[in-house]
Amino acid sequence: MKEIFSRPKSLKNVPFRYCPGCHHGLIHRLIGETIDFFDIQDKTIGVAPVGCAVFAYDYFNIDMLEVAHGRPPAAVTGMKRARPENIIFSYQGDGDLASIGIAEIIHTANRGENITVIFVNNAVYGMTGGQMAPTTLTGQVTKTTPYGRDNRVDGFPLRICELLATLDGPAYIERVAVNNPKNIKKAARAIRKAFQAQIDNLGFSLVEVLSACPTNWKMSPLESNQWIEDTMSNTFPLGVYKNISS
Amino acid sequence: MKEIFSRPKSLKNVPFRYCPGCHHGLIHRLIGETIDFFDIQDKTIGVAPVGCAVFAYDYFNIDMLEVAHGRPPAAVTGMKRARPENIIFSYQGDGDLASIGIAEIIHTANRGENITVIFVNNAVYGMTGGQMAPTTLTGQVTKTTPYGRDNRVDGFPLRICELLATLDGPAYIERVAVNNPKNIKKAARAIRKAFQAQIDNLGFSLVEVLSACPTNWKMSPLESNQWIEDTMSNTFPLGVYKNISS
Amino acid sequence: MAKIEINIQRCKGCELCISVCPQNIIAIGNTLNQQGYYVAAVQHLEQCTGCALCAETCPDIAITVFK
Amino acid sequence: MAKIEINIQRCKGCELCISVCPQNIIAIGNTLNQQGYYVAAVQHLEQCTGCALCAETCPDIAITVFK
Amino acid sequence: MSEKSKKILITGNEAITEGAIAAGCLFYFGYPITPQNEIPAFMAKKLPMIGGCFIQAESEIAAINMVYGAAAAGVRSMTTSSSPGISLKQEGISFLAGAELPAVIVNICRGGPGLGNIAGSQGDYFQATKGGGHGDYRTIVLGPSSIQELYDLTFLAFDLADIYRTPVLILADGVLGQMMEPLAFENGQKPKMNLPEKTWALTGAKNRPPNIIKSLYMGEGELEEKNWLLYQKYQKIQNNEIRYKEYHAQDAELLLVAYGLSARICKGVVNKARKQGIALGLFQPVTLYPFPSSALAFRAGKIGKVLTIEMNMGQMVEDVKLATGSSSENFFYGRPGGGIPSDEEIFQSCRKLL
Amino acid sequence: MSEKSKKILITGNEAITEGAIAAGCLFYFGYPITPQNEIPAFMAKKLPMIGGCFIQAESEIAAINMVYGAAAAGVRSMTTSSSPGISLKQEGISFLAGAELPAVIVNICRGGPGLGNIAGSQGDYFQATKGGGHGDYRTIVLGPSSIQELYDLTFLAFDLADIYRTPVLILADGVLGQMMEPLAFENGQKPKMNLPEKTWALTGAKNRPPNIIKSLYMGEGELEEKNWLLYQKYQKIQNNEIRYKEYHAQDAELLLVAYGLSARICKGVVNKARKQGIALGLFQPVTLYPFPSSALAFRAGKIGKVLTIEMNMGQMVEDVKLATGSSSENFFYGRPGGGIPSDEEIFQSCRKLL
Amino acid sequence: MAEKKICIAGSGGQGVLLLSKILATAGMLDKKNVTLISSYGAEMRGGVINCTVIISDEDIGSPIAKNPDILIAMNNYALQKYGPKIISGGLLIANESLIHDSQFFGNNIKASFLPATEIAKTSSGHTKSTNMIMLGAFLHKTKLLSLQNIQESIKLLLPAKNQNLISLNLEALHEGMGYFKEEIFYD
Amino acid sequence: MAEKKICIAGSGGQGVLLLSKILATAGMLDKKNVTLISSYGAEMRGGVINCTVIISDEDIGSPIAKNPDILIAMNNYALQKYGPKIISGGLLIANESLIHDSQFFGNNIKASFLPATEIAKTSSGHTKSTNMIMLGAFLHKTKLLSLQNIQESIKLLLPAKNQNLISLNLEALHEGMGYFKEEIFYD
Ligand SMILES: Cc1ncc(C[n+]2csc(CCOP(=O)(O)OP(=O)(O)O)c2C)c(N)n1
Ligand SMILES: Cc1ncc(C[n+]2csc(CCOP(=O)(O)OP(=O)(O)O)c2C)c(N)n1
Ligand code: SF4
Ligand code: SF4
Ligand code: SF4
Ligand code: SF4
Ligand code: SF4
Ligand code: SF4
Ligand SMILES: [Mg+2]
Ligand SMILES: [Mg+2]
Repeated sequence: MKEIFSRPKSLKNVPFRYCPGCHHGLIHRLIGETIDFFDIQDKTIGVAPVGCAVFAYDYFNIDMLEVAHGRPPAAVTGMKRARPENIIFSYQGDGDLASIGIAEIIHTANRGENITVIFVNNAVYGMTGGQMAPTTLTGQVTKTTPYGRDNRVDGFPLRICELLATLDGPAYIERVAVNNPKNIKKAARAIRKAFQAQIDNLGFSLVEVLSACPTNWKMSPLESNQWIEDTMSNTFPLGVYKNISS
Repeated sequence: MKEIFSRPKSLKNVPFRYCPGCHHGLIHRLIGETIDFFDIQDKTIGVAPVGCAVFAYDYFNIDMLEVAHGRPPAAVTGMKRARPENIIFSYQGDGDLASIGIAEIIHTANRGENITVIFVNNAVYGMTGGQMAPTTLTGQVTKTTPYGRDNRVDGFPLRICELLATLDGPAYIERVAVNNPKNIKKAARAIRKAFQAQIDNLGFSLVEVLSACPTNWKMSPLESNQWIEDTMSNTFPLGVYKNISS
Repeated sequence: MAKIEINIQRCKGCELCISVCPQNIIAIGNTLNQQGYYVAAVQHLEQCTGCALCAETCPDIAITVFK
Repeated sequence: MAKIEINIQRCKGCELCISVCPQNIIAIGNTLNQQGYYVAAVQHLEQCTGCALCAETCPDIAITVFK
Repeated sequence: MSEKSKKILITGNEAITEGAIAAGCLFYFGYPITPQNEIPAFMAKKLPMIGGCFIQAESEIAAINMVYGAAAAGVRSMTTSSSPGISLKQEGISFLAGAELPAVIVNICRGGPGLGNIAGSQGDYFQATKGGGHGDYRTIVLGPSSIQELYDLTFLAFDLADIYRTPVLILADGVLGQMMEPLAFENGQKPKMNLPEKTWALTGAKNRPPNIIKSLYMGEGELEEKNWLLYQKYQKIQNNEIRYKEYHAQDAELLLVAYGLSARICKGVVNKARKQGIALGLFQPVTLYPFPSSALAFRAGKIGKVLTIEMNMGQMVEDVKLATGSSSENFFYGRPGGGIPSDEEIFQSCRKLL
Repeated sequence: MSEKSKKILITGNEAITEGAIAAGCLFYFGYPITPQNEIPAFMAKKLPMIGGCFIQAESEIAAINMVYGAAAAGVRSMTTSSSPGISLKQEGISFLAGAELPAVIVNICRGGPGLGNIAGSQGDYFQATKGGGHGDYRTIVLGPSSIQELYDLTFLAFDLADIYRTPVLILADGVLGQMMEPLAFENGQKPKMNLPEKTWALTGAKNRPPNIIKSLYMGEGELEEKNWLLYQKYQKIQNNEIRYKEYHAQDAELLLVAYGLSARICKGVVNKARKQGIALGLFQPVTLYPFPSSALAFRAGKIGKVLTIEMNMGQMVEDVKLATGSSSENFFYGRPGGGIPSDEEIFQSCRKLL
Repeated sequence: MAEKKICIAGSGGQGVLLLSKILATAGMLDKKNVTLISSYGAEMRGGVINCTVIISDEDIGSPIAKNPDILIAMNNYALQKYGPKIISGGLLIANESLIHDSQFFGNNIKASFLPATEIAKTSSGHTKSTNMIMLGAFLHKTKLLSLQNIQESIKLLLPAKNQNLISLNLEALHEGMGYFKEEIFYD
Repeated sequence: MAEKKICIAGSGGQGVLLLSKILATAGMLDKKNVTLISSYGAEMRGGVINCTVIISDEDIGSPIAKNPDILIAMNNYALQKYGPKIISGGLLIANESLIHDSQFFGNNIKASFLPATEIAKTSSGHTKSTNMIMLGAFLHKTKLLSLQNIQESIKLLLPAKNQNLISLNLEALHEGMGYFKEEIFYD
């Protein structure tokens, strides 16, 4: 018998320190598989800010940079301009990318920087204990929206793919989920396409992944996956938002 | 004979320190006329950051706040929450609003803050001597794009109205120009509608004004007006981008 | 029946009023103001219709219109 | 002809694999691992088709599939 | 029951919110960061219920500028954060100081530099007291060392901010923010100081000439003049607002100098030492700016030997040296990066000097 | 002609770009702000022509983080700004220090606080030398006083940054940035110091284990250990990198202490005084961190009377006092808010003390 | 009363914080000085949580205790990690139900093991009140706090509307107090 | 040579900066120490621009001069603003063409007025080379710098490809040097 499914070699063989049912680990794996697929482990550089995935450097078996909250797009820009021959991706949460780091992502996307962003939207600040994120759904209860997110006071759920798709810089933008096997396969393809865009020097690529945070959603992992299916993906429709190569 | 056209009383009777043909003064006047029209001089508060209009407090005959570069939307948010009965507007350049302050404008718009933003797009950093702005046109020569703006290196012209119109928070968004009498009339109407939206408590309103900077464009005032007509408004089409009351 | 007044200390000689006057009666004259600009002046005030286009176009609010 | 192996020290008992297995052969057992989780276990390994859905769904890469 | 209910067990972070609300602060703008997340969480719950407003800002920069706007409108307003977030607020704090706007900023300091960790630390003393922002400005800096002080000094901070039209910083740390201790509420019920009216506030220019709030002074000599006015204000603050505590200091043979968490640890050490007949004393600056230089110089001069204890690599010790000059021998014991010195460590350091 | 062409008349801002490019800095990220706009303008022109890269970042924060990324990739990189913009970079500088990344940051200081004005000022001394960012870190700070020094010290800054894996700040001011003076280029042609290879850089983990660059240390005691390692590095910098200049100091009766623009003004004052038979001397710190404490203490101790001159309300004077202790009488003359002290003013201040 | 430093450790969901708060509140009601500090980490779940409660007649200096006088260990990991830190002459109260490895330490510790999880399960049908069982045992062993104020604290800290929960917890408290197991004396 | 502080003032577009750079460059080529600093403001246009050039055999301290030894005033505003600052015993060279108000100052100043704009217009057809006329007058009056290096500087600072422009400017320089007007001595 042959191993037909096992850990990609671009991930270190260590356990993830995520909660049960958290999708961060799954998304890491899809990225690891992509790096393996393109055989670019020795030239890929990963960049992660704070957020539950702040320890990404412990998991990815590649060169890794930790960056201040919200600033990966800027750091990746500096790095990619210095080393255009490397493949560089950032891995950012919704608090990171859509709140404090919205300026950096917009301008980096608008410059069409030839980089890849994996954007993990779990509708909440995971690491800091479950505060509202820009992507928190209307009515959703979080630590800082104890009475449910009220659009007029707390703002509306921010749709990043739709926003960035209005720009001329991006080459590839897709929103995916990893809440069931079918979606996981689509997500894997999306991540691959995003890396392909960078390899082909087409410019900025971003994949938004709807991701479960059972802990802060106060749901079981199964309920979380169902909630993504039934509720979250209504506010954040899955699909390709930009693809200049098509 | 009666005075049928004269300085609005919401402007102080002092000369503008702008270059000949600069539209800042004209835009000030339209705002002053709007304040007069609604008779809200005693409850309007203006907020301006740095930029050529940094001395706005010398011109507007109302309470005025000067704010750090890019941050008026945040300051106005704090102010409006504290004093919802006042009418508050910010006056921001393209460097201010679209570059360093893009995070603040997006989130303020997304919260649907009941405020009005007058966004002066002159495709350049006027005050600091003519560097590239996010709205600088492709190929345009500035101090920091000495060989002309190259999209792949310097990014694409950023279209703020289009970007903000993807959000749920804004009530009214329009792009206007003041390069000829017809456009000036439309601009006056747009600014009035934007203030009306705030008075009616509909939420965030923004008017983008294409504005001449003859000095840094290295054109005469007349050439500048023509360039807005022929060139700039191709990249930045005039029109209403959002109007929830219609 | 109509007239305009140009505040020559406010005028910066940008010529924008000139370009919009339907009567074509404004021009830059020989007067240098304190700011150092050659300022606009009306040539044939009697032809002014009081349309106020000049005033609305003037970035420096240098023109007052009477009717 | 096919089998899976669950690394019980990696498993967090999230039950996601259970929910996707077409053969319905995985369940949470009585084993508590060092992390303090009751971990998943295959009940009828012989029925495994090696479809790998479980492994692909596992957020902790706790499952290896052989075929 | 009513007697008892005057004391409640509360975290430091919560005590700050209680102090702020008692002081009439209805406008809070913040951004999540450990170890101060309880503050925005409590504020989000409470403010809407009492007619106030909580906003989770998009960033620390937005938060400080929301405070700037609210302060300009004449209301009491506050933001809180922890070290990296406070760094991001430095431009805003400099603007508040320049525009002379009252505001309260809390730093629940954690280990640095960079991302560091989330443990308690005093690594931001320099930033707080010397001005991490640009230009010649000062902020009042208060260094509470107990839950009661967190409450009381937060309350006080709003009054000081209003009186001097200046931003006031509260510099605490992750341990003080997270720990619980009984809080006696009645202390907070004191009436507000007799405060000047905010005639400068932006409220709409009704029946008065327009107000302008700004920090730009381009005319020749204007900014210099403005700076000297600020300087006079800071002198006044130095003359009127110095606060410190002494504990067994009079007859001490070695004077410990510490603030905040390290001060309370030192207090424990003093107690322990006294029981063993060792004459330790403690000098605890409560205002870190203005620094109680004269009082410290006086005490240190008498004792002749000073040991500064900080949870950093040596920052306040510079102020201690500047205060004492060569009138006392100066020593330092510190632990950076979230290391919390234990009683025993400090006690050992003291013994070596005796 | 060739002899002559070695000297060119150049602004301070331009000299910085020349020094940086001579040092092999090909990656510049900046954001416009007066009075340093010539730097991005020159860089935008030059870098694309020599295979480098200029980006006008969307903000000062983006710029410092671009530098962070480029530095992590192992290339020489720089950003420049002026006071408010430098405040915005404080988090980034703390991260550079924490991640031990080499980078050069230039502050062409202007009047503050807040928006202030665009005149030359030394109001950011505290921010630069005590660490405006959070946590226990230091940056090397160089204080040039002439166009030649702006060039030379920029060049040096890149070497120091690489040797110590640390951010290096150049603290100049609006006047130095805008003024022109002849620059002798040959001084820049010295070979680079013997630098360690950047084996830590992120270049793709080819034939080596992956590199990680970070500033987070969550494990118990990890961050403290990291801080002590940083501390050792700072000690090494203090031991090896102190630079200062003395001018007629040996036989002086009154020692002026000043850096940057105020140092060169003082030099003029010393010349003037000497002509009148008045024995003034000048001590000029070139490294503001590490501060030349011992050398100053030595000189001040001999002379007994020190007058510190700054373009602020008194910042470096604290370091002077800390250095000299009570071995000399300390005086201060300063002008904040962009006021530039004239020869005469300083001379009058000196006379009062003699 | 001399200063007593109590460390309460267990995993998330075991009610470590509530137990600690009850101790501290009762101390406060007993008119003692008290402090409570809980560990907080970057990692969300699964980690061990520990609280330190200090109770004293005097002002309390550091709220942190390197070496507690008393350890309440809710599970094995807690025991392994914090057991060795108990001071010589100190006291250990451990939840035997979740301890499978108690042969580690150490000098002069009075140790009381009780199968708190099982007791909770038997008496209330579920394991949620394990912490109250432990609290009862602690109270019995130390007599450090008045029963009255412990009960008062429980009432203060649990939602007043849920009387059911309160009485359930009070029962568990007494169950724990009543449980007796011989003491093992390590040295 | 003792230190000479020269203030050059005029309005935007009058070539104040170029004139100043030529002075400073010539000083450098003459192996003197030189500094040049120009005013810079937040306002874009219309304001008065002034440069200070210091030329000295010794090291130069402050590049800023409160009171210049020499003022080159390109227009009325410049004269009004900076004239009163000239040191006693100092020198003024003023563009008479744009001065309509010269009855202001002051103590012991040697003043030379020349209608530089008109001279420029007459000789070259336009007013652009007014600054070179003024430079010529300065050179003639002060003899502070070598003609050779002034010429060299003009060549260095103007775009080499535009030979026409260079010769035009050189001509204007000589025109200015040749112009003579009696000196007025204020005191
Ligand atoms: C400047 C700064 N502000 C705030 C924080 C605190 N912080 C850490 S992670 C985080 C956000 C986490 O949310 P997200 O990016 O959505 O990631 P997740 O944990 O949900 O995966 C915040 C606010 C910080 N480290 N730095
Ligand atoms: C934090 C900060 N960064 C930079 C500056 C310098 N600055 C002043 S105005 C300005 C931009 C001006 O451009 P814009 O907003 O388009 O206004 P305009 O002058 O074109 O009307 C900049 C970058 C500053 N004052 N503060
Ligand atoms: S808190 Fe949420 S995002 Fe973070 S590890 Fe747990 S489940 Fe994942
Ligand atoms: S520089 Fe441009 S924007 Fe500024 S005042 Fe002049 S014309 Fe107007
Ligand atoms: S009012 Fe009309 S007609 Fe009269 S001058 Fe103005 S534009 Fe011409
Ligand atoms: S538009 Fe106004 S400023 Fe321009 S020329 Fe006419 S009057 Fe003068
Ligand atoms: S491989 Fe397929 S059949 Fe086998 S256990 Fe996994 S999901 Fe079930
Ligand atoms: S999906 Fe993985 S972690 Fe979850 S229960 Fe199955 S094997 Fe365990
Ligand atoms: Mg998130
Ligand atoms: Mg602009």
